[in-house]
Order: sequence, then C-alpha cells, then structure tokens
Amino acid sequence: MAEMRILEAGNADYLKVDPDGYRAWVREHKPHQMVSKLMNEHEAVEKFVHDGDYLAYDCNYFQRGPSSLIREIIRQRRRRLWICGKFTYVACALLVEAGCADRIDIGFIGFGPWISRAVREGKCKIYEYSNAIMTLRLKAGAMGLPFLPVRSFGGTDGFARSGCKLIEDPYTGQPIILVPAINPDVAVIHVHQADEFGNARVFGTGIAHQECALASKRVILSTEEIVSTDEIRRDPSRTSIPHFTVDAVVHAPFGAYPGIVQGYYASDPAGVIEAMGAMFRGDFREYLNKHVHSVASHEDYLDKVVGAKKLAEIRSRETIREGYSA
Amino acid sequence: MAEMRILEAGNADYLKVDPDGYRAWVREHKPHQMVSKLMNEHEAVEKFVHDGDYLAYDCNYFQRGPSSLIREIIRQRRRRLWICGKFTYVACALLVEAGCADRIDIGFIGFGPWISRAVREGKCKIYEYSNAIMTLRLKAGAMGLPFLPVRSFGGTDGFARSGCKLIEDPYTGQPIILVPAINPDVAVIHVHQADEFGNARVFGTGIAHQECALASKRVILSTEEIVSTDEIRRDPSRTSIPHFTVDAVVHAPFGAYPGIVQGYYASDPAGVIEAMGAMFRGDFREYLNKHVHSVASHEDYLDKVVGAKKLAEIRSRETIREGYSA
Amino acid sequence: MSTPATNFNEREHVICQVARLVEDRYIYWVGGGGEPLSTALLAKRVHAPNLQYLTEDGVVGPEALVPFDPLMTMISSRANYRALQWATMNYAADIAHLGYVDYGILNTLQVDRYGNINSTVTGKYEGGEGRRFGGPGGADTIAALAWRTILMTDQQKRKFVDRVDFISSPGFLEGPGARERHGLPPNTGPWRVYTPWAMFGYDTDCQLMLQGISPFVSVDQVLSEMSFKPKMAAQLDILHVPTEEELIVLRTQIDVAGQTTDRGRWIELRDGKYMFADQ
Amino acid sequence: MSTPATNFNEREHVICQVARLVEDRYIYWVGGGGEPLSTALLAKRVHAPNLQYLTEDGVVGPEALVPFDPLMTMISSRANYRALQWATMNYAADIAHLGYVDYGILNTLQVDRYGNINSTVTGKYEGGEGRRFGGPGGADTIAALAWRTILMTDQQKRKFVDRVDFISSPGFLEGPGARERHGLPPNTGPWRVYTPWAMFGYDTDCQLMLQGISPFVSVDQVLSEMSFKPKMAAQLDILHVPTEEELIVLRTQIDVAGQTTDRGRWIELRDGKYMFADQ
Repeated sequence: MAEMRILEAGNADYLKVDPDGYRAWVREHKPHQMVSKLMNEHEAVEKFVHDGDYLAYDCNYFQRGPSSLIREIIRQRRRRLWICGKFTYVACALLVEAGCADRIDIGFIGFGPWISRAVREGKCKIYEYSNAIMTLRLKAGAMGLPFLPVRSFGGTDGFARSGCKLIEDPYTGQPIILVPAINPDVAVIHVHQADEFGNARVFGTGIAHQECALASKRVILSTEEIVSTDEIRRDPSRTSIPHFTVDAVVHAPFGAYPGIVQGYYASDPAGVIEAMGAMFRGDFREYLNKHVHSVASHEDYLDKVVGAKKLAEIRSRETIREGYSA
Repeated sequence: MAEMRILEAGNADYLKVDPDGYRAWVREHKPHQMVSKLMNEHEAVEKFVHDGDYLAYDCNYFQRGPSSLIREIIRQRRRRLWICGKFTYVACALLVEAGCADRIDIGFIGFGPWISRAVREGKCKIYEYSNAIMTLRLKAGAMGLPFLPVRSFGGTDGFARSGCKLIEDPYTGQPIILVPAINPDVAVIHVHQADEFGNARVFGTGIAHQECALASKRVILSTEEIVSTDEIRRDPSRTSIPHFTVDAVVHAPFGAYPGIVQGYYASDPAGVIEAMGAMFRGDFREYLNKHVHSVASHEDYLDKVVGAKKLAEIRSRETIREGYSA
Repeated sequence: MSTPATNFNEREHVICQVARLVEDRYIYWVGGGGEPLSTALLAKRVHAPNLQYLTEDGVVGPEALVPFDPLMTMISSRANYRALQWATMNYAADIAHLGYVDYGILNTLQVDRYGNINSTVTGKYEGGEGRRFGGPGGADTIAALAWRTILMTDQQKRKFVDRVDFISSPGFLEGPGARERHGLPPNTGPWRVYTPWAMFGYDTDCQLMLQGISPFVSVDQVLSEMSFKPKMAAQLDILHVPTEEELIVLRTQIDVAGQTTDRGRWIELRDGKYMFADQ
Repeated sequence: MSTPATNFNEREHVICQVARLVEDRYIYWVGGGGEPLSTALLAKRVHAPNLQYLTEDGVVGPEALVPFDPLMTMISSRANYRALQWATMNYAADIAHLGYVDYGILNTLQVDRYGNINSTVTGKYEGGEGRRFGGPGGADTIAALAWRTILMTDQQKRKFVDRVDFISSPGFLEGPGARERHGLPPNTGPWRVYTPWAMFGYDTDCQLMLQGISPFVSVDQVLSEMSFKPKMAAQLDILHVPTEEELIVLRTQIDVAGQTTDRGRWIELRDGKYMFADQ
C-alpha cells in the first residue's frame, strides 16, 4: 500500500469530527416528517440551546442575523458555549461578556478591550481560522464528510493553532490543506420567510445559512414572515433551507434589529453604534441591561425598547425591494 | 511526520488532475471582462470544441440538454472526444456511433447493441463511475481542488476501474474514498435565459450545470432566450452561471428538442422514441442522416425536419409555468 | 376500500408490494423512473399523501402530476411539480450523505447473495465479451448512503446469482463489515428484495433470505428461478395481492400507457385460488 | 477633467492611489469595507464603469448605491444593488480558488518584509499578553488565492515590522517557494503596499521594495516610519496627488460622512509644493 505524508498539523483542540455520529443523530432526532415547529423564542432556546453547546449563528448581529435569538440565549443565561465566530462584529463580545461563551473559533470578530481581557483572564479560549475556512468547515459538515481540502490558510500562524492539516495530495503530489468538518450542536439562523415546518427562504447574499442548517444537530430559525407551504411550493428554487433540517421556527419580525434585513428594513445606525460603542469601551453591562435583561421577550423589546416609530422608520428607509421576493 | 495509508486505488486512466494548470488557464483565457459572446452554433463549436477534447454536456439529449450543440458537434465531425457520460440516454450512443467519441466516463448511459459492439471492437474505452461520482468530480473541478472525499463508490467493481482512491481519513482513522477532480476541456450547457455576456439562468432542477461551467476550460451556452443584463441584475439570485466562465452564447430556441425544457416546452414523445429506437436497434445511420446531416444548422433543422406545427404543439403541451421565471 | 384484486399482472403486483412499505414519516430516494418511482407515486395517492421523496435531479418532495411523457420522470415540470425544493444532483447526494434518506428504492439487472447490484455488464467484463448495460447511474449513491435499500427485480435464474458479474452498486459486498472497510457509512445497506413472486430480507450474516412468497407461486417455483439457494426464514409470509383501489390508481393515473407495467404474466383468481392466467 | 487637487488628506490620497490601479478588465475581491471597498467604489465612478468586484458575502459585480449606513457594506441591499449574481461566502472562495480573482485589495494592521499580514494580535500571542484584534476575516482567502494582492496601511514604524507578530494571512511567508510548500497556488502573492506616504513592490527575493513616494514626504521620512530598511527601487516614482474629480466623488458620494476618510493629516499646495498643512 502506498503512503501519503501528513506534512504539518495544527495543534489546537477542535470539535470532534464524527460524520457517523451525525448521521445517526439525523436518523434518530431530525424531523423527517413534515411537522409544525412554530414556537416562541423562549421555548425554542430553552429546548434546543444547551450549556456547553457548539453554537453557530449565520450572518451577524448587524446583518440579517438572529439578533433576537442571541438576546434570548443571553436572557436564558446559557453557559460554556463554543462559538463559530465568523463574519462577526459584536455577537461574540456580547456572548462572552454576558458569560455565555468561553471558546471561539475565529473567523473575524469585533475586538476591543474585552477580548484581550477575556483571553488574559482565561475566560475565553480562542482557536484561529478565517471566515472562509470556517464556512468551509461548515460545508464539510453539511456534506456529511469528515474534511474538505482547501488551497488557503497554509503557512499562517493560525494554521498552527487550528485543527487543520497539511498533507501530500495523492493526485498531484503537492502539499494541500485539509480542514476538519464541523457539525455544530445548534445553529440559529434568521431568514426572510419560512413555513411552519421550516422550509425557508433567504433572499440576497448570505454567509453560510444553508451550510449551517444542513450541518447542525439542532436548528432554530427565526423568520420575518411565516408563509404557507403552498407559497413555498410555488417557487421551489427559492427554498434555501429544507424543513427536515429544522427543529424550531420562531416568528420574529425585526428579528435582526439593530441590523438590516435586506429588502425588508434598514439597519438602525444609532442601535449599531450603541453596540459598537459598548464593545470598544469594553463594557456591555449597560447595553445588556437595556437591550436584553430589561425585557422578557423580543415582542416586549420591540414594544418597550425600540418602539413603533423606530420600526416604521427603518422599514421605510429600506427602499429596495428588487430581488428580495419570490 | 505522520503518515496516512492509501488502502486501495483504482487502476484506470483519468483526465490529468491539474488545478494549477486550470488556474493558469482561467487567468490567461477566460474572459474576465464583460464582452459579448453571441455567435451561432457553427462558429461556437468550430472555435471551442476540438478533436481529442474531454467534453461535458449537462443534462441530456431529452432533458434540457444541449441537443442542438450535440448535433452540431456531430455535423462538424469532431473526433476522439472523451465524454462525461452522466445521466444520459442517447447522447453517448450518438457521439460514439457518429465516430466523434472514443472514451466515456460512466455515469449512466443508454445502452443497447451499439455499446457492447463498440467496446468489443475497441472503438470505445469505458471508465466506470456513477452519476453522482461524476458530478462530484465536476464539483471538485469547480472548486479548484484536486479531489473531494465521498462516502459512496467504495467496494464496487467500478472503483477498481476508476481513478478513485480509498485512503485512511486523518481525522477519523476510517477508510474514505477520494474522487479526482475533472476540469473538462469543453462544456456544452443549455439554459433558459442568458445575456450576451453569458450570465445565465437555469430554472428548476438540474444535474450539474453550475459545476460544469465553473470546472470547464471552454464553455458554450445555448439558450432559449437572450435577455438583457439589466434583467439579469433585476434578480441576481437567479444567476446560475456567471459570464466570466462562458466563451460562447448561442441563441437556440428549442435547442433541447426532442427533449423538454421545463416551463418552456414539452418533449416530443415521437422524437424521443425515434432516437431510443435507433439506439436499441443499434443503428443510428438513418437517425443521423435525418436529424443531423440533412440540414446545415439548428434553424434549418427546426424549419425543415421538425416543423412549426410540432414546435407549436410541444410549446402548448407545456402548461406549467410556475417556478420557471424570474 | 381495500378489495383484493382478482386480475392483475406481475409488475402491478410487485409495485403494490413495495408501495405498501412507503410511509409519510420517512424520506425516500427513489430510482428516477420505472417501478421504483411508480411505488412512490402510488403510495402518495393511496395511503401516504405527505410522502417525501428525492430523485437524482435534486427534487425534494414534489407533488408530481401524472402521467408523464416517455422518460420524462426527472428535470421535468410534471414530475417535479410543486416540490418543496429544487436543486441538483450533488445536493441530493449531500442529503443522502447526511443520513436523511431512510429508504432507497431501486431496481436491478442482477442481485447476488450479499445483495450486490449489477447494472453494468452480464458475462465477462473484460474485452467487452459480456453484454454491456448502462452503469450504476444514481443507484451507487443510494445503495451506499440510504439507511435501508429496497431492490426490485424479476424472479429469474439469471437475475439471482451467487456473485454478480459486476458490482455496480454496493450490497453487503463480501459480507459483514465489508461496507465499512470500503469507506461506506455503518448500519446501512440492503434491506429487502422484491420480485413478483417473492420477498427477501437478509440474515445476520448479510445473506439473502427468502421471507415471503406470492399466493400464485410455490417455494419450489421461486427457488427454481434462483442460481443459488437463499437462506430461508423460519416462517414464510404469503404476500397480499394488489387491491382494486391500488390497481385503479396505477392503471388510470400513474401508468396509463402501460410503459412500466405492461410486461410480465397475468394472474387471476380462479376457484378461490390465485394462479397464472396462462396456466 | 483631471485637475490636481490642492487640498486633501492622507486617507483620501491613498484611496485615490489604489483606485487608479483598478481596471474594467480584471476581477477584484475587495475587503468588505473601509479603504479597500472605497477604492473600488471610486474607480467604478471615475474611470472603470464596468468594474466587477466580489466581497465576502458572495456578491458578484454589484452596482452599489452609495453612501452606506455604518458597517452596511455587505449583506446589504445598497451595497449589493443590481449585482450580476448573489451567492454566499463559499461561492466567493470557489471563484478565488479557480483563479478568477486577478487582484485582492486589503488593509492590514501590520505588514512585514515578506508582505505577511497581521490582523490578529500585536505583541506576544500566548497568554493574551498582546493586544488582540479581530482575526483574518476574509483576508486569508484573498491573500492566498488572488493572483496579486494590494495592501493598504499607514506609514508607521509599528505597522512596518521585520516579522509580523502573527501571520494572519499569507504574504510570501519565509520567502521564495514558501507559499507553494504550504499548499498555496503558485504565482500568487503580495504585489503592492500603499500607504499615504509611499508605494512598495517586491523584489525577486520576495522582499518589500520602496518604489514610490508622495510629493509631500521625503524618502528619509518614509524610512523613519519603518522598523526595517526595505529594498530600494533603482528609481523612485513620485506619486500623483488626487484629482479634484476624484475628491468630489469620494467626498460627495462615497464617504459623505467621512467614516473612512476622516482620519490622517491634511496636505495642501503651498508655493507650488505639496506639504502637510500642519507643517
């Protein structure tokens, strides 16, 4: 038998690669049949986000992200989460500062005093990747594979602190990087439209919503609109996420606030700057009190903290509809 | 340095795996800039399909396939083509019987006396894969990678007659199959709509049109409709194939005849049965004379062989439009 | 209504057998045409209205409009009508890799003692001496990745062989543990083989086992149409004949032109016994 | 019209420098915000109307509506307006793997003699002693896979270091051949570094080489803001200042609120010489 050399390997911990275990999970726990999954965010997070989970959110707190679900996770005081920290401004900072997360695979995350402090104090362990390496790891998980090859990341200092390997390609004989698959314990994803079963549509560009849904053991969708399954069937090419991957569907209008949902509403610059300011100051206490703990639910939050006037304004500031409907 | 074992390897020839060579080709020869590529099928095939090429078509002669381009390739008497024979009824039979092709990677192809004869007489060499292994090989090529892992195909007699390898997964320690990438010399793909630059829309399900376009050195699109680039930009999520992958755009209404273009026209059962009949009889001479050599062009073919009445009939028999427009 | 039919043919019989296994609560990948697709189309109309199946072209859960034009069973607006999702072949393969496909339904040219599937060549492979067929198509992916695979074929000596002439798609290969050694996911593989005459499962050694026969044949007749002696179940089921309701749907909606079912011998109820009409 | 401006700031100057390199006939992957995105937005409005660029969210060739709300440079209806294609991050990475990305445009926290990029930590990595930043984001993919990478940064000693504290994204790593040894595609890598004061290329040993300076600084000033001595080109270009037209577009359309450009010192034309206004 011929051999291939493993030329280098990162030395960091990474989520265990177990495609067989994931297949068994899918067989046992995923809802293969069409069953309604409508529930509120409290129930969804209570049921499907557990202490110690590996958590992936798609997009981020400012851009079509599951912001209301992130606030609910903090409200329910989840602990020891390991975060997929790709393409992120404040979500990781919020989750770490709120005491919910203690490990992050990076990607890119909004920085500031909080992170150096968290690392120095050992409150948070960081594993080094890049955005597209993380989405590729999710893609490997979404393909039911243990790894995928890639032609970036080699030679970086991140590589040495990752779970990646540099091997000899058995076809070309040249060195090539392998990235380990991720199958997150739970994914939270915000979409434009979903039916009660979880067949969902995302309009416009995205980061890795389909990969997150296919790769994750438990999937919570928050959605701007609930549509009928007939509407889904009217344009099957628009289905980004199929129902059988989904465990919970939460109807969350303005669920991405203070972020944008392209085609539906604009971001709230004041809300964005308020969160970024807290991050750069390195103190989220005030932000968390006002935006998370002062209210019991997203509905409550929109009503008491954000207010109808603001919602009307960001809705009207989004003037572009083209391409954001089926 | 640790080692990984190659447990088994197929012993067949396969198209050379050369992602660096493909990158260099893309840099040198692909039209990065938006330039018009409108031309007729004669010019497109003359310029971009060469003797000895590895040829991939998407879908097939009966189902949204580039049937008019396949007829043109035969008309221009290309020789020694190596065919990506996935998901195929008669296209391989036509190309081999017409003397155009002498190697096939299979997939699935419509069989009959012709193939046993061609193999026995050494007119055609066959390499054994399966449909999804072939689309995965194209996907590897479309990702710019030398290989992809897969969890099927192992243990088959096809594996031993393929370019695949069974290796020890460095993450799980378990055996896993690798498939070699394909970057075809040329791909012919039929689409619903394209602009003059090659930004194209395919509606409904497909086999691997995007993979074929991204993976192939030269790409000829035939399209039912030419649309404006403004129309493409109106709904960017519908763009299946980006212009920079495309070398030629051929306006070919009814280009899939006798096949279906879902949402646009039905198949012609008589035309389908005529081709299948020739294949099962093992004699395409009559078919080729009537459907290929008796005419000079696709336009000529529709006019003289198919006829306006038939075209009106298959158009009217396709009553479903839902989901087949932007 | 489920009145046993009194007149039907072998093909109709085997399609109804398999269709009865098909349930709303599972996800199926069915071979994109012929008997396998017919079983899903029939089940959806008779007892599994919410049935979800995939075909190779990446359609998920269509509500197909039947009948279809000849061969227009995929990449077709009627076959894929009002699906939950439209995608492509690699997507279907991803879904199967992930373990979402509970059952695969396939037909085969040849099957052996370990459930291996041949759709490539009968006779000798090398030198093109044997008779060449179309290749595995999508069956390799389904047989490798579906949790359970249901095969459909005819009860003929040349189709039930000790070792297939060519393994196009994997059964249990050489027996217990072989699939895993060749990189296939664990706890997957052949589950049933249905012919118009009989139903087979597999024993713990991964070997084909006769479990049921049709009321119009004897065990000896079945064994006489096999090139090897299968394991025998302790008790043999007698397979139920099609119901009138199933046949009406099959004949008037799904296979109006008889493209799939218009082959094989006819069976009739004569003096309280089912027997071949030509017998 | 291309009247040299008489009054502009450092940030405006460097954006205009890089924007002038951007052409219709190439495909760009630009860092999704700040100076890199501004160069593409400016070029498209001034001299490259058909410019095509990607950002990390998988947008291809948008006709962005400027200005943007704070941070709304991706996954945003204005930034992605009327694109040729909307996809996702892995698709953008595929396009880059295939060799379609002629140029990547990035900014960096720190760059070293081999063009390596640090956006992770300044100071010691271990134990969190250093100051931690956000990580490579999309820059690793761009720097690895684009044929040529253009870096933008400030002319400061702490930014031009002999060896970056952490290689977040690859330059030439340890020098000739190193990228290939680490699995990156051949003939790719760093091409230019632009600061408000200077323009650098690389010599055949893959080492940073000073090629041009701005008219308002001297070579000594530039070298005094580097922690190592770069290679020197035989002849140094004097970089052109922004044109009035470029500045009007930049100030009135692209960066109306000064989110990107409202930093750095001002330069003015005084007695026929460009000099710092505070000088």
